[in-house]
Amino acid sequence: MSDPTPEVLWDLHHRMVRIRLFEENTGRLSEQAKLPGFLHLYVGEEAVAAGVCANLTDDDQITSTHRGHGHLVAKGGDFKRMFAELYGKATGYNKGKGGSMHICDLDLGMLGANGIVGAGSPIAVGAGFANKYLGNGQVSVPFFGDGATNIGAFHEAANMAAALKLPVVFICENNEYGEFTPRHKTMAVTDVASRAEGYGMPGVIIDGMDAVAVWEVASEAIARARRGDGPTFVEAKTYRYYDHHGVKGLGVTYREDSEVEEAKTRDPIGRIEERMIEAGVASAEDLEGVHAKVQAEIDEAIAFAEESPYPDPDQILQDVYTVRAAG
Amino acid sequence: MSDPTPEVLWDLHHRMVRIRLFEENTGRLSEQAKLPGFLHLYVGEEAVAAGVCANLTDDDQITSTHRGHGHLVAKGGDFKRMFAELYGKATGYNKGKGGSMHICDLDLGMLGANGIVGAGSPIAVGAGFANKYLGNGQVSVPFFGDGATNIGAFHEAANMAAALKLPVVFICENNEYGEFTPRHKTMAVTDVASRAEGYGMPGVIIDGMDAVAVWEVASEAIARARRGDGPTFVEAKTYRYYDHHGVKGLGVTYREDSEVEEAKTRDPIGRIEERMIEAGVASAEDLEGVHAKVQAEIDEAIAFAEESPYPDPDQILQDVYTVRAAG
Amino acid sequence: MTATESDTRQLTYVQAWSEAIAECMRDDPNVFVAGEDVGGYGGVFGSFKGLQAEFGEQRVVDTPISEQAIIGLGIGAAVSGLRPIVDIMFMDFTAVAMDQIVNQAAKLKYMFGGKAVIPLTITTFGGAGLGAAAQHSQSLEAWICHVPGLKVVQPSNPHDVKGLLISAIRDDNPTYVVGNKLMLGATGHVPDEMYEIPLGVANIVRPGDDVTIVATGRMVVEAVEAATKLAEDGIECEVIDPRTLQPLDTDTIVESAKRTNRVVVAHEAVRFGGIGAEMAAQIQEEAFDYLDAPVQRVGAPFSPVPFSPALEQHYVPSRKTIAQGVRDVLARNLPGA
Amino acid sequence: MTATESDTRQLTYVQAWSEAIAECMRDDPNVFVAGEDVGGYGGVFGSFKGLQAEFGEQRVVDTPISEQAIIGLGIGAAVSGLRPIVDIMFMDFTAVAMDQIVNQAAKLKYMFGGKAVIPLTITTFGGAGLGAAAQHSQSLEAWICHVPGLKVVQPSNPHDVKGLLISAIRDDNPTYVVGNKLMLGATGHVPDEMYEIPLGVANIVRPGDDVTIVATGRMVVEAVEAATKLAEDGIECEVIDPRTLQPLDTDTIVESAKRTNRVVVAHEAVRFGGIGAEMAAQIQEEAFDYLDAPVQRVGAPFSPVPFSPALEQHYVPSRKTIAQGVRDVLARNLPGA
Ligand SMILES: Cc1ncc(C[n+]2csc(CCOP(=O)(O)OP(=O)(O)O)c2C)c(N)n1
Ligand SMILES: Cc1ncc(C[n+]2csc(CCOP(=O)(O)OP(=O)(O)O)c2C)c(N)n1
Ligand SMILES: [Mg+2]
Ligand SMILES: [Mg+2]
Repeated sequence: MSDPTPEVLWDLHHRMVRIRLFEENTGRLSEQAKLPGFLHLYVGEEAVAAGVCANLTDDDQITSTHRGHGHLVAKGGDFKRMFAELYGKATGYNKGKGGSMHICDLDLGMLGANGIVGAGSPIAVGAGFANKYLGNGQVSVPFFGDGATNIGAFHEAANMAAALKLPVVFICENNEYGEFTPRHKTMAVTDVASRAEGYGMPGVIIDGMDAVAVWEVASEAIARARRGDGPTFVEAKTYRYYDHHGVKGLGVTYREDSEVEEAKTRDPIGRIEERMIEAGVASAEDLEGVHAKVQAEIDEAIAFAEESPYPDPDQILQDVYTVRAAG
Repeated sequence: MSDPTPEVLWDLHHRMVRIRLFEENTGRLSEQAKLPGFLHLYVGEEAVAAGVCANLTDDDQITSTHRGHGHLVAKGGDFKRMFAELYGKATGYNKGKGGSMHICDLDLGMLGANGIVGAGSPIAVGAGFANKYLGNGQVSVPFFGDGATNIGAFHEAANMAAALKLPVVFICENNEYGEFTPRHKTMAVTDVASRAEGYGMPGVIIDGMDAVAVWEVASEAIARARRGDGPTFVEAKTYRYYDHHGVKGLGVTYREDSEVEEAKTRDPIGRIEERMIEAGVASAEDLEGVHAKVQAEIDEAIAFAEESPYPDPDQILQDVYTVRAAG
Repeated sequence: MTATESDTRQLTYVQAWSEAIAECMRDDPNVFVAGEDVGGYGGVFGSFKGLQAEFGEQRVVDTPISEQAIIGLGIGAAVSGLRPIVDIMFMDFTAVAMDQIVNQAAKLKYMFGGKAVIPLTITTFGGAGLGAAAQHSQSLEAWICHVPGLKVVQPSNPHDVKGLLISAIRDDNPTYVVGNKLMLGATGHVPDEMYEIPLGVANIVRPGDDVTIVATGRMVVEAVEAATKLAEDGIECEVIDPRTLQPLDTDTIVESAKRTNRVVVAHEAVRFGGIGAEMAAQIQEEAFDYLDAPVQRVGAPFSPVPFSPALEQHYVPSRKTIAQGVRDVLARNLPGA
Repeated sequence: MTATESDTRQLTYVQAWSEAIAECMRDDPNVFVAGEDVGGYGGVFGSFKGLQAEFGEQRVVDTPISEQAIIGLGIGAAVSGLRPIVDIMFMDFTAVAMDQIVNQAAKLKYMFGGKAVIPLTITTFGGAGLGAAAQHSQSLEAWICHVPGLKVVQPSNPHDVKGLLISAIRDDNPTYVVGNKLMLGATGHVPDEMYEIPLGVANIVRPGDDVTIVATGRMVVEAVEAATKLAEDGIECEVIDPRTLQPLDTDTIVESAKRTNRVVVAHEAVRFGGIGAEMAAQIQEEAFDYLDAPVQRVGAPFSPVPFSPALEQHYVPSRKTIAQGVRDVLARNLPGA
């Protein structure tokens, strides 16, 4: 595989900065108690969503997890509608009915964050089935955590995709924890990707802190799926900087601060910025400009969300069923 | 591993003949419409249950499947109570409340046939947990089919056993079909045992038509579990002679007769009998004597079952709950 | 087939089932079927017979034993523009797939602010009476009826099988269609053409003025038998088959209750917490001043389904227990007394 | 701790929860806990706090995210002589484990002809009000109540948490104990010693003669608030907390209904098909001639739980909707009119 072009680097960088700043601002708003419900931040894992989604079209479908903001941003999500949703406003992506754990944009093929661990994978497989059935050349991509590979729904989905040879690329975001429990307590394997063989699909391990590495492997796996050669399992070794939910819980002792600090030395944004500067693709000022521009968009989006109205109580009974158009 | 002693051969042979004749007679009674409900016969697969259970004590627990008669017979099940149960009589193992799909003998550690594919494995893992917790040196053995490895409950159980390093030996009876669907349609792997690695446990493939081979591998895996070295996944390649349920459905065309005939040339009972005769362990008459003796036991058991009373209607509301003994 | 043939054509319950699906598949290329043994074997109940031969392996898919992924396959395909029919063989196996049915299929549309359209049909067969024991005989529709976002359909005869199934398949919401195992061979007139029976409209199977019997699924047949028998004693029962339990046609039921003043509700499921409880609660809410007796519920006793026919025959509600229910409501505050 | 301290000792709901478990674990070496994040973290709601520190990793086990295998672990261990407590974090995740709960835990004893003893306790937290949206806010107890073989326990205050949990753990049947997420910090007097509250015995939380309110879980608190408010208008409500929904103490409820002649039942779950339907059905069956108004049901409307607080606050039943229910039943056939 050839080196990524400057366009690709810019693209990956932009997606990651968008995710990072979305999440940092979400964390801040959450600590200000402005956002209801549970928030699971994606900070640290940006390279995975960015590297994968840079290979997808708006028609390709993804399913996501409880930690879903990053996936939607990477897929091109609109900040305004995202923040409005997190605020529970009527202008949000889900009209305020879903919130963080169900945020989605069907027009971008983002079939929703999901509050049930593992539940997104079977749905992505269904989308993959439709793609094959319709022969539209699309692929579907379920994102899920390391912990999710222990639940039955994931297993059934992976086997189904392999048995039916569907165009699906499984992306496991291995951040080595499920909530507050380290992976070694819940899994007796070194690499999650070792599960792939048992489904009869290739399993690939990549550095999930390196957007370019993710991008390369994902582009191969996605091309393979588009060709009709079936599913791939990709394990991206990554890390989450903040707590399972929220930013930093008090007295939460399930991991050492030093572990977090070590991971930060491999920060995916820092890494791609270094690379872009070294390669002469960008200057430090260029990159800072990106951050500033994205932050300005976010400020605007937050203002939009804050000014937006809450949904009307009569919305409670709307959208439960699809009513068939007359005629 | 040294050759099996004559005692072992006799034991394996006896267990298999008991299973075979139990099932042949059950099939006959079923065709005479004497037995209510669904019956899934184990004929052809005897070597698996016999080879495994010959290594177990009455305290070791097994869980079984919809195809459970063979497991209970191999564990030492009593013909009278078994036939009585299949007839739905009050003298049956389950007082007529369970029937074929739930037949059990807790005193023999047989924790029940199970009508839900895959559901036995989590229960066996729970028994294994108890064995480790109590330090009693026992092992637990879930039996399940190839098709069952596609369902979530199996996956969760296997991973749980490995993660908690429990004394459990997983026995997959791979007969290459799930009901009327051949395995290649539902699974993209050549060997089911390839799933073991993804759990972090050894996976062993054996000829499930050879009781001695099963016995040898099972004894190693069971010893390993008893030593505290954790679970093993054993794939026994076997074959069922009759249909998914009942004996032979009319117009059922999912497999060729020639395939069945080929399997029968590797019949596990024929094979061990040849070996016993060749090794001078038994004469043909000796072996026929075993068949005759077992058949006589079965005749007696069937008579017992037929003469036994049906449960009283007031039994319907009994045994729903355990009532705590007063005091 | 000539018009006359069509007017009298008799099909079995299960033939009507596969015919409805076949016609929907001919009608709409986006309709497909997936489930265990639905293809080569035509479904263990025969409800998909002949479909793979006609429509091929792409449209009639034999899946692994993976009920969660089967439902998920349907959801994902539905969101992506197809109109899936996915099968959960025995109703009891619904328990394995509850998360996908309840937390996903039922809720995605709402959680997404209305945008998703999920024209998913889930088929399954419930009911006892076959000596199939506790894990292959249940009637669990009450669970599904309790979940906003789902529709629950339960046909009681071949004619309704076809019309309700076509409506369910064409409906743009997740529907859960429950057949009855004991009725597979029941015959009845089934029109040749495609027709819909609207979801949410009850059927007054038999008119009557003395007592209303609301019965579901196979209990409709038992209720009609009970009514016929009771008519010999001059007791005229009105038998109502709701046909869909979610949405439930409360209006038709209440209207009848107001007229007869006495109601028996009957289903195969365990009485405690069954859909009959909801019906009874609604009837007393809506027709309180008209009732001469409490709404009487006929259902299974509070135990798992026993295996032995000697027990099962007393366990499953029947024309006898329904008739007893009718006599019980009539014994209260005797009419004219 | 001195006697006086013990007499007045205040604990939170969740402290009472972990204390009950700790005491049972001290009492019986066969009691253990397994579930996600129950060990190192003490449970995401804090309901297992301190247990692993006291009892070690063998007895307080962090499991994989595998709800089916978690319940299975409990069943297999229970059949093999232990007394497991297994946790299903959010009640919504029950859907993932329904097969093991319903087809296995509930039925093994019966299917086995009575021989198996399954002293299994399943703990979980339900309820809305936290902006946790449709998959983390449900009240699904009606499903479990419909299944013979299971017991369902729903404590409404710290004192009952301890007594009911100890009873559930000591019970020789599979029990499903539902806490409420919004009540974690609610305080109340909790005796220091071990005590049991028998399963199947309702608590008359507040006596009254005008209207009976049967409320479950957190709705008990809301009902008491509603009753206090209504008392200002001279309306005296009797508030009954069934405490266990399966078995349900119908006698206590019916006795009260016969005295007050008017009943409101209230729960957080969706009204359609909720346990309130069963209660209403039973009350009209048993107290028909005493009722002056239909049994009124207060529950959530027929939609998934919406995320936005602007919607959720109107969605969840409350003291306001309960009080309205009381006024509604009083408006019918006015007493003395
Ligand atoms: C079925 C189910 N069980 C448990 C949970 C609670 N839960 C939410 S996130 C989580 C951990 C998920 O771990 P992983 O899949 O590794 O994703 P990560 O949070 O690390 O991104 C758990 C246990 C859930 N949401 N759904
Ligand atoms: C959860 C569930 N799904 C489907 C079934 C129906 N069913 C019964 S046996 C069977 C096939 C099982 O195949 P396998 O595990 O290979 O066992 P075998 O019958 O070949 O011994 C199926 C699909 C079931 N009992 N439970
Ligand atoms: Mg993780
Ligand atoms: Mg098989």
